[in-house]
Amino acid sequence: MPLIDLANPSRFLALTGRILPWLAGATAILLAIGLYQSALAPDDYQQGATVKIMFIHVPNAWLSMFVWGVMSLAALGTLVWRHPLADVAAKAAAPIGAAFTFLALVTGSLWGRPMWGTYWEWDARLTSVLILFLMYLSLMALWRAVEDPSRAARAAAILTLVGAINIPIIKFSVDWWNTLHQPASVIRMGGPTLDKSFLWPLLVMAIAFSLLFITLHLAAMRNEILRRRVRSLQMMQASRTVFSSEQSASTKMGTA
Amino acid sequence: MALGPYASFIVTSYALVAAVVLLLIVWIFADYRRQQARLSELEASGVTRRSRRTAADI
Amino acid sequence: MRLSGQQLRCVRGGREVFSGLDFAASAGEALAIVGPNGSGKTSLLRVIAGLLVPADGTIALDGGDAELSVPEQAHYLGHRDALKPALSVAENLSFWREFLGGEPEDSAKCLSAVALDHATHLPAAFLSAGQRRRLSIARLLTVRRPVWLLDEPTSALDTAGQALFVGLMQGHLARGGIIVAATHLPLGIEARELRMGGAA
Amino acid sequence: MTALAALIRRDIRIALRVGGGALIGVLFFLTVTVLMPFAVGPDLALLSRLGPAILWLGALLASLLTLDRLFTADHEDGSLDLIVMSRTPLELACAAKALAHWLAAGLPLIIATPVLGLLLNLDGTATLAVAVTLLTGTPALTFTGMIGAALAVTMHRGGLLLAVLVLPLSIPVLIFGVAASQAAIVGPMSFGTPFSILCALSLVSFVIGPFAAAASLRHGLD
Repeated sequence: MPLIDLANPSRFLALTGRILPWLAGATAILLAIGLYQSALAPDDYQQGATVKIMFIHVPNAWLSMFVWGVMSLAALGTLVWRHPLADVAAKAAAPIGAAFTFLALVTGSLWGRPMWGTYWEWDARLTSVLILFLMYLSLMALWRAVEDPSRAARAAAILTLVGAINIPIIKFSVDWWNTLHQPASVIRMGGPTLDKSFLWPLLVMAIAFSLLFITLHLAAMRNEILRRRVRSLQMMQASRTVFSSEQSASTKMGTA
Repeated sequence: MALGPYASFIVTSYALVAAVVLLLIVWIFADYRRQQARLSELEASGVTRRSRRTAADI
Repeated sequence: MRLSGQQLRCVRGGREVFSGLDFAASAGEALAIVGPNGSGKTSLLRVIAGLLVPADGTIALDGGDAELSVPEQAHYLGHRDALKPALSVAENLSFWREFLGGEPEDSAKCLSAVALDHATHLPAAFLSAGQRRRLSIARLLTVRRPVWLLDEPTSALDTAGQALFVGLMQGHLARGGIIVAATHLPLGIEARELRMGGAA
Repeated sequence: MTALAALIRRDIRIALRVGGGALIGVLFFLTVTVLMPFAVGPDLALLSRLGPAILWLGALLASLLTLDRLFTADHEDGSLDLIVMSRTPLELACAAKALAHWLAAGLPLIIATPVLGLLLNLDGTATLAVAVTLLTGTPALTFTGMIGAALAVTMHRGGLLLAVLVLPLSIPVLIFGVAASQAAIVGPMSFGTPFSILCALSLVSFVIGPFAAAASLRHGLD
């Protein structure tokens, strides 16, 4: 399927209508497999059964960054090619990304509670995710604050790209700030030495959640396209011949 | 599958993820229905889209 | 019913805009305030509306509701439309109907009187300047007030809109209302002229 | 009464719709609170000691900075003229607008407090104390801030000037709000004394705020 076909919103709508059920099905199957495997996974010798939280925490944390990446690509599409479908993609991704980031935070905090004894520790990773969450929220606020979608899209695109550049800097600064204040006494979560028995379920869950995001994103994009159609139709309706009511009562709409 | 002393945390986190994901799905689905309803309402009132539209004016 | 002002003097920003101004309008009568820019047309309207305090002089509405002040018995249609773009056409109108209080009229009837009934549920943000003007004119109809204070009412309206507005003004006068309008365009209804500037 | 209810409904509706700013206040509150540990360090003991003060400062700034547009938006589109002219006393209309603003922008801050309390390592009692003092204190902030918002209409300028005007006026509320929450957490004072003064400040602001705002609006229009 050439890209130019996808770029046409009507084609896009038709295509999403066809592939969404398949995507949803694949997501459900993979999620089921992933959940089954995570249930079977052994306990960690150090963290016990709480390691099970990892199987949903890590995919969410991965998505929190992946979605920002998707939005950055869409932002490039908005700024460079001025493509409206890119605007739609960026706008639809923001709330979904925020939801996954929120889940990463909450599962991280629930995982940390048995480790640290408090729900929240200003741990470098969690803190970075918290800042990312705030950035998602501010991006959503920006989308809401500007009435005209294409103007909002350009503003949001610039903020998204600035954020993309800034996220590594923020991450670095937070790491530095954190080590300055507390030497590595905190147990690092999800360290690099993962046993194979953990790796497989984790991988399946990560793919399942990525598919879940793609499904939700496509559906949300479809909504956004429809919303814009409604908007343009409403504008046409507003500017329609003003004296319809006087010319003929039959063309009047039943809203009155 | 024994979840050990911290079972409540594990169950809570899984339940929370399920709840938020379900909420997202419900929200997106309801939004879809709402936009469809509005579109058909507008079309019923006689406003139609200009015949062939390009990508530039979604 | 008779709206009158006596020996009005208005000072804005240290500058005397007008002084010794008298005017009167009886029920069923329209008063057109004419004059060059800066002659104080808008200031006079705002003085009558109670939005500016006159330096001297009095304004009275004889035969009106004794319990209420002149501004409380008047509709003011200023330069700005007093519409919220986030609210729909119907919400904007029904807010003013509930907030202004008084004898309410049917919203749908008011909207069809200004030919906006096709747009009832659309956000006001989608309206053009002329349509926004019509919507704020619908506000004059949505609750009954004897005095209409109009500041350049026809400025954003097209020919059809002006014709429609003339009809509404005539209806208001026929019911014994009073219209005071500041304008540099012909109002389209029979009106006594009050010339500002030069005389001041 | 219907007039005031209509005004409150309208303002809340606008605040919650696209382009409205009700939730930006909460986001600001969240951001300011999250910034604090970066300045003072992630020491949980220290954070929980400073917690009530941080939350109060954040809520104070969030509720005052969102007041900026309380009257200027209505002034710019001409609604304010009609509100001044109407049969509803301007004092009551001002009070209704402030109430609507508090419901749309102040109440969400209090709802967000427990989450932020978690981040600052406050325990249940401490979070509850801060939430209760904010619940009684933020209306006072809104109603005194309203005076500044009305003055901003007169001066055709808002933003920082508004903050400079209003922040000194809110010092008493801050003092007794933080004092009451600290009293509930560590003592030695009883919670009742500063809390009743906080309530009194709120009640006084309900009276002074609308009158002062209405007076400055009446004189400021032209």
